[in-house]
Amino acid sequence: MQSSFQLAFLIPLLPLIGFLINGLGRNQLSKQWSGLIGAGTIMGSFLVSLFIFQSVESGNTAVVSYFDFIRIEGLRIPFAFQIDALSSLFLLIITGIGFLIHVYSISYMHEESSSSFARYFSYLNLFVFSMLLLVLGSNYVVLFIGWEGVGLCSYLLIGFWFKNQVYTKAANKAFIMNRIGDLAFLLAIFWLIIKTGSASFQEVFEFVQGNQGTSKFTATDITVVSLLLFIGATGKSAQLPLYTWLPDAMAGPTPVSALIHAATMVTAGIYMIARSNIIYSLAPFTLTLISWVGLATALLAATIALRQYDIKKVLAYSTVSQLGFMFLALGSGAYVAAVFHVLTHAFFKALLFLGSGSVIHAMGGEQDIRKMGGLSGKLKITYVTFLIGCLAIAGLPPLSGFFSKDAILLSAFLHQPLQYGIALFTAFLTAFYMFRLLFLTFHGSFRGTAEQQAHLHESPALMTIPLIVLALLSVVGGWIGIPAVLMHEADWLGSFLAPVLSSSTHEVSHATEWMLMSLSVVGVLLTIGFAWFLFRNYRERESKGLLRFFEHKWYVDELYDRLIVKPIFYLGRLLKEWVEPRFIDALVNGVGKTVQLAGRQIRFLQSGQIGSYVLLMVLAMVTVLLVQFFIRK
Amino acid sequence: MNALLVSAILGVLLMLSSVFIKNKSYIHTLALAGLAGLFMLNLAELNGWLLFEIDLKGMLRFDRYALVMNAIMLASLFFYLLLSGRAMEKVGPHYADYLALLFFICAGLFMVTGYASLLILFLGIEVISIPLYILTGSDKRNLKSNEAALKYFLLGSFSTGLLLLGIAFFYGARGNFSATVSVDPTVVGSSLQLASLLLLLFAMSFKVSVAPFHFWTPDVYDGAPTVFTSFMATIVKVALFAAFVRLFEDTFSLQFSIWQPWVAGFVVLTLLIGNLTAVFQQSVKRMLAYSSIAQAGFMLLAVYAINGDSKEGLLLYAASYSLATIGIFAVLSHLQDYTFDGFNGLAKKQPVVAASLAIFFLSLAGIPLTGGFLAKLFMIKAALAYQPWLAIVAVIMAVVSVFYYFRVIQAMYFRSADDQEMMPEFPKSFPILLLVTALLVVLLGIFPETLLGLLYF
Amino acid sequence: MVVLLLLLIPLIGACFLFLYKGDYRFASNAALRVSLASLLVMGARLFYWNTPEMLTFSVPWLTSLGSSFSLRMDGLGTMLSILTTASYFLLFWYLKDRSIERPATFFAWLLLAQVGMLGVFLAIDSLLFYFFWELALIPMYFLASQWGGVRRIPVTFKFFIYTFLGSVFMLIGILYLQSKTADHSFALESIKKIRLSSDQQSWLFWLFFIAFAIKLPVFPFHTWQPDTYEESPTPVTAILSAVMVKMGILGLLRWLLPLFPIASYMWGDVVMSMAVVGIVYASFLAMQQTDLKRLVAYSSIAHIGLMTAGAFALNNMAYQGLQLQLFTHGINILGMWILADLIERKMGTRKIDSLGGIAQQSPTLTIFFVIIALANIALPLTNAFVGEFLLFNGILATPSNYYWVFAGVGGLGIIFSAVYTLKMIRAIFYGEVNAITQKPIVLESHECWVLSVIVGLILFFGIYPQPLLDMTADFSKELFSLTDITSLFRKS
Amino acid sequence: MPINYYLFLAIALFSIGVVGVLTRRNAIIIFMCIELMLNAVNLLLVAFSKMHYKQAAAAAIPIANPGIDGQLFVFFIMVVAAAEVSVGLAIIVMLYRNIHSVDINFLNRLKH
Repeated sequence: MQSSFQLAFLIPLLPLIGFLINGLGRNQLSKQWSGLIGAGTIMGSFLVSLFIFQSVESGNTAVVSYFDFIRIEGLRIPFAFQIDALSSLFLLIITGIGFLIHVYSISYMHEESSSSFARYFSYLNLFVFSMLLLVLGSNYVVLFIGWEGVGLCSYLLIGFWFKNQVYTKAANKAFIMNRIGDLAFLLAIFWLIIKTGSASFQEVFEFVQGNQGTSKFTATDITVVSLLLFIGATGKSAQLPLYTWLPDAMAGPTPVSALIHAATMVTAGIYMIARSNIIYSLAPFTLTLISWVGLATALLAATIALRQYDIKKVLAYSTVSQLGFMFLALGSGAYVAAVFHVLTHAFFKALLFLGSGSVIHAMGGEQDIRKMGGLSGKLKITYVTFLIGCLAIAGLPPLSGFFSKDAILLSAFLHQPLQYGIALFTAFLTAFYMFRLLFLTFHGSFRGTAEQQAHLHESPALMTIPLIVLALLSVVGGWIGIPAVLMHEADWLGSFLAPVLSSSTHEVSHATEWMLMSLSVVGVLLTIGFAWFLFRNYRERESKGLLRFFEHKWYVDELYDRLIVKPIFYLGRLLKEWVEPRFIDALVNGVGKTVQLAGRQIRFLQSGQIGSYVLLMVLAMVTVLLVQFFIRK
Repeated sequence: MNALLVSAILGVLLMLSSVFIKNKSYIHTLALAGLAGLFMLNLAELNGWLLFEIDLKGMLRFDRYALVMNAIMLASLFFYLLLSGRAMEKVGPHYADYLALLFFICAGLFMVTGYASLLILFLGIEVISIPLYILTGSDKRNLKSNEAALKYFLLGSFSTGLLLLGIAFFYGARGNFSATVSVDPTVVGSSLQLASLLLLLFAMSFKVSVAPFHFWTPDVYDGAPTVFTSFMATIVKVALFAAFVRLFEDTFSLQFSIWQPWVAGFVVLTLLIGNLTAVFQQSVKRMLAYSSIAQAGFMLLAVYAINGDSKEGLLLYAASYSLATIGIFAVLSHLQDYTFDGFNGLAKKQPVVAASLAIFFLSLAGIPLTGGFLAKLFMIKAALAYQPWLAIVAVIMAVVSVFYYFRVIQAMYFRSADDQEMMPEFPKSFPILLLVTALLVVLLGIFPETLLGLLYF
Repeated sequence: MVVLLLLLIPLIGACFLFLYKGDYRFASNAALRVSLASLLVMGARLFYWNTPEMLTFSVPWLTSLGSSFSLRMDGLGTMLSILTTASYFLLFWYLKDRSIERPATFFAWLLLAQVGMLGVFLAIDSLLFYFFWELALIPMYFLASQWGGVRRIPVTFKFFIYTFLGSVFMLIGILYLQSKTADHSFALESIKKIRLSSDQQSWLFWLFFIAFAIKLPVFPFHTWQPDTYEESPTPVTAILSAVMVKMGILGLLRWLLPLFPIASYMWGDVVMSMAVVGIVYASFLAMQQTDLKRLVAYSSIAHIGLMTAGAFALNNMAYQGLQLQLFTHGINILGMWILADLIERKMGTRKIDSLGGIAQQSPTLTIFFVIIALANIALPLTNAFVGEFLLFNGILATPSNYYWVFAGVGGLGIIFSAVYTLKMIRAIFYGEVNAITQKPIVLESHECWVLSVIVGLILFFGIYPQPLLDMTADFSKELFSLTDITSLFRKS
Repeated sequence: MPINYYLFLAIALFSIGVVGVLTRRNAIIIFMCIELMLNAVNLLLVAFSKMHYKQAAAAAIPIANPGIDGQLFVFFIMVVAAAEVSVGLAIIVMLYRNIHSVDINFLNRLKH
């Protein structure tokens, strides 16, 4: 085993240590120290990840096993790490972007009291720890541990400002919706364990490939498992029908939204499905379902994003929409494309969120873009980086977004032209709402209050440097996966991931490919122009008709409330008010009551009259004698 | 045999003693000494040492079982006198005479436990009943006592009539009064046999207050002076049960199939009526009367299933039930208020008394680690050998009994007394004696072998 | 020998405290020492005294009945004994220097209950088992009825009657079995030798199951439980739900399943349906509760439902998970009750609506509460996770035809538990402070220690549960060999 | 004369006694009826004793004075009955002192 792999345990361990120090010493540590520890530990694991990455790139993979987490008769689940292309890639994303966001947070959160400052960083470190566990785990159980861990941290960080019950409500919502998915995920794991007798990726996949279609692992099993896993993914990665928690999750601090709800955690679902690609490539039905769900989510979220006014909400819905794209890719069997988009999306979406954070910071907590405008003058760096981010997400060459999105669109085209059409349309929508956001925020005239205007200022270096770095990444990040049609042998990512991800290689003529690219590029440019025309200088307008429908997020939250939340509540009340006291408990008490009632009645046999006593006795005797002599004879 | 004669003599002595000895405590001590002596003599006989050599002419048969039963009764009687002997003084002026009557009754008890001829059974029952009529009515000014006495007397002699008719038929069918197994199976099936069997069944059921012949019990127990109720409800009852068992074990063993269903029916009826009626009572004394009926239902299981278990069980039952009930009545006789509220807050004022009472009631309810539990266990085990459903009815009724027994425990421990001056005053030694009795009950529940060991060694 | 010590130490302690009425400080310290002693004995058993003759004890007793005073500590017994001794020690430590009226008697009753429960866990003679079963009940009844809340008398009486009713049915079953044994003995070994027809097994099964179901309690026999938990003084509630309910599970594992495997399979679907319905039902009610203690009580019913379902999954995974869960659930729920008691004592109310914002005033308490609550909903890396993981896994692998229904419906519990737990945390700790939650809750050092120990246990066994799993491996294997349906039907 | 006649006569007497107990209200009369029951039994016993004597004589069974025990029993019954009378009358008198009546219908302080 590669020597550098011995260090693998450091990657999650360092953030854990950071968590412990910050968590336990939160009352002693000064802000500098806790910030330093928080960011430093992540830096450390980033460096280790780099080591490991380059040794993976030189072709080494390994499963590093530490101890037996569960060992019973017939089941052994080791606590082991799997180090291969996929996990090492994610390691880099998580630790790298994580580090930048930690740095950013140091300045962003500086108004907090030192103890809650430390609390913030301890949560953040804990999150990174769990996320690393998630991607490092060599079996579904360890993956699930990280899976739930990130859910917990997201819960804690969304509700970070716990005085505000709206935030804590959003936190609960996020955790519970994730739990719904987790249940499906767990059931999938159980199913696999029962069928294959193991939970580790290698053994499971070998077993599945070996016995697929046989009685040991029937087609039904494959469908069930793949479906359950997918449901699990929809919870974590905010797909239909479980996406509504993500926009609410914006209640957390903006860096958190950047790290957890854009760059890393929400992509866990994609990671998990990509991990299980061997199972999925055997489940065509599920794949189709995934592609459609992804597409639907992308479209839905995009339409909603059109009419949002909270800068973070727009980004949140765009995140949902981009995740939809990734699932579309997965569904079309283009796992590499999906992972590619995860990578690029991580760059530019983190960038956008941090940019918005910088804006909010400048506006003194204001998030409504209707109150902004014309900030480009004051916030130069933010503006430029934000613009890059927008271009990247809109998918203009040669920025990163272009390549990944193009790959997805291509795969969709090959898989199902209709999906391609919708996806393309959605891409245009993306460009539209992103530039709407850009124009409303940075162009036109300032619409906020006077003291906000006075307060406007560019954020300090600790915040702008991460922006710049991310902007660079968003520009160049796509060049690791340049399709063959543009440049030969340039698809480094595809070849790097090839051992892990089964790539569907069906050839398409260069002509078509050119056509598709140009189509999307031209479309995007036109959309941007349209947006410019519309929002160059913005005037408040009452939205009506379909737009109104979009503005209210398709009333999905209300729908869920009617269909699920309320019924559960009323059923619970019914049980509490009626079934429990009036039925079950009444039955129990009824027995006791009956006994007492019987006592009350039988008592009257004892009339106190000798005559009646004798009479009863004689009657009894006569009956017995008669029965004995004339019946029982 | 020793005990029988000596107790009669002691009775006469005590009757005379009232002439010479004026100090009641001396008489009490004398009675206690007498009892101790009787106990010793009984044990001596158990070890085969007899005071007089008399040819019993097959009228009496003091086998081990009878002697052990006697020992139990004597022990219970001893504790009875210890605990509530002095309480008798409150009943009336004729203290020595009450004690004398007790000793006469003792003689009767030994006759019914050891009879080998129905003549002795009859005499024994009468020797028990007639003094009991007197004791029941001994509180002359108290109308309840009078009423109880008359009811007891009329109904009692009525049942005596039944008993005698049964014996007469028996004589007609068998030509003798011997209570041993019938050697001649031909006569077994005859109508006379049947009639005598049933009539004796009725009469005995009446004496041990088994439903539907139980009607006298609540009224008499309620009306009689509490001290004597305690005696009637415990020692007398277990003695008569011993007689009952012997009658159906030996005399009518061949008609087993005939009487067993009837006994089963009586068991169920008794358990139901006894327990259910007790649930609703307001006076603890009357509740105990009904509970004694309920317990009789359990003891009747010993008659129902005549086998080793049931006979041992009856011994355990006799001991634990008598001791517990005697203890409870002893406390009760010191209380002014016989309702459940009379016990309120006793635990705070008299922790030892309350603890002992709690043990007694737990034993009656059949909670493990008390004699009562093992006794019930034996009975249920015996019944299970024949009829599972009978056992199930029995245990369900045992649960019902918790309803009323625990009302006292709740009153003592969980409620507080509304007025303190209602609280009873006990003599100095009383709590200790009570505790000893309670410990005996517990010991019976933990090491029953010590008692059952007497049966066979 | 160890087993005898385990029973004797608390017994002596109880008698001593009954007789010697000391003041509070004395009584609590004495009780603490006693519980520490038995905990030490338990520790010694784990590391040194683990020879067979150490772990068994048998003297003739009630020989005329065919019974004997015989105890044996197998894996399951060890697990539960550790739980009992540990819970008692932690509880008494927590109760240090707190004023209760008539403290000596209070602790004496608690210790007596400990004797009863340990006896139940260790007895291998059915009659002895029944003895201890009742012995454990009586002290609880007295504790709850004397130190309890306003409605204590009727509520606890119902609890007593209900449980007693169940146990007498079991007594009939025991007696019947004894009469069927070759050597007319109550010993578990000779009872195991009986060959029972499936009909006999069926009705014996119900005689026993009713007793255990009421004790656990399993839906729909649960109605005594919330009232009792609410009315009892919280320390007693803690013992009731941390240790006493385990008597029911033990009954299932040591008596019911091995003695009547075929009936357990035949009625498995019925029982499992009751259990999983109970999970959902209790969760629904828990969501509706406004009283902290009632909420925890219902959540505990849900957990118990899961364990019961696991017991009837009839496979090794479920057995292992269940026995692990016995310990972890005990520790977690103990923590929950201690926290509930803290909050009630310091804030003067249990109504979660009237609380709120505690997190600002007393972060330490909040951290403890959140960790223990999350352990209660079986978050990974807390001790409950592995147990529930294996339990659900086993339930999905149960030989019934409806395995997926049971797993699915039971799984809803995972979601609902999150719902009501987070609801509770949010209502109690988050939001702005109000008049009641003004003053911060300062934890005294020993309270802090107790909670830290609990949290430590939660995390340690959440990360490394293997020791506990190994402890019960043999027992589970044996149990599985006795209840393995496929082999059973091959035999008969 | 066959034994049955005595048998039926005795049973008739006994039943009359029972019916008397059932129907009458006066304590003393009830007591008399009970005495009637006892005497019916006496008659029966004597008759049986005679019968057994005859049978023994016919079968020439060598028992010392057969059937005598039945007659002895009768004497015992008489003695006991006398004792009962004394006690019973005493009780009735005591009652009469207190409530100036011997009607059992007034005796229902103790009930339920």
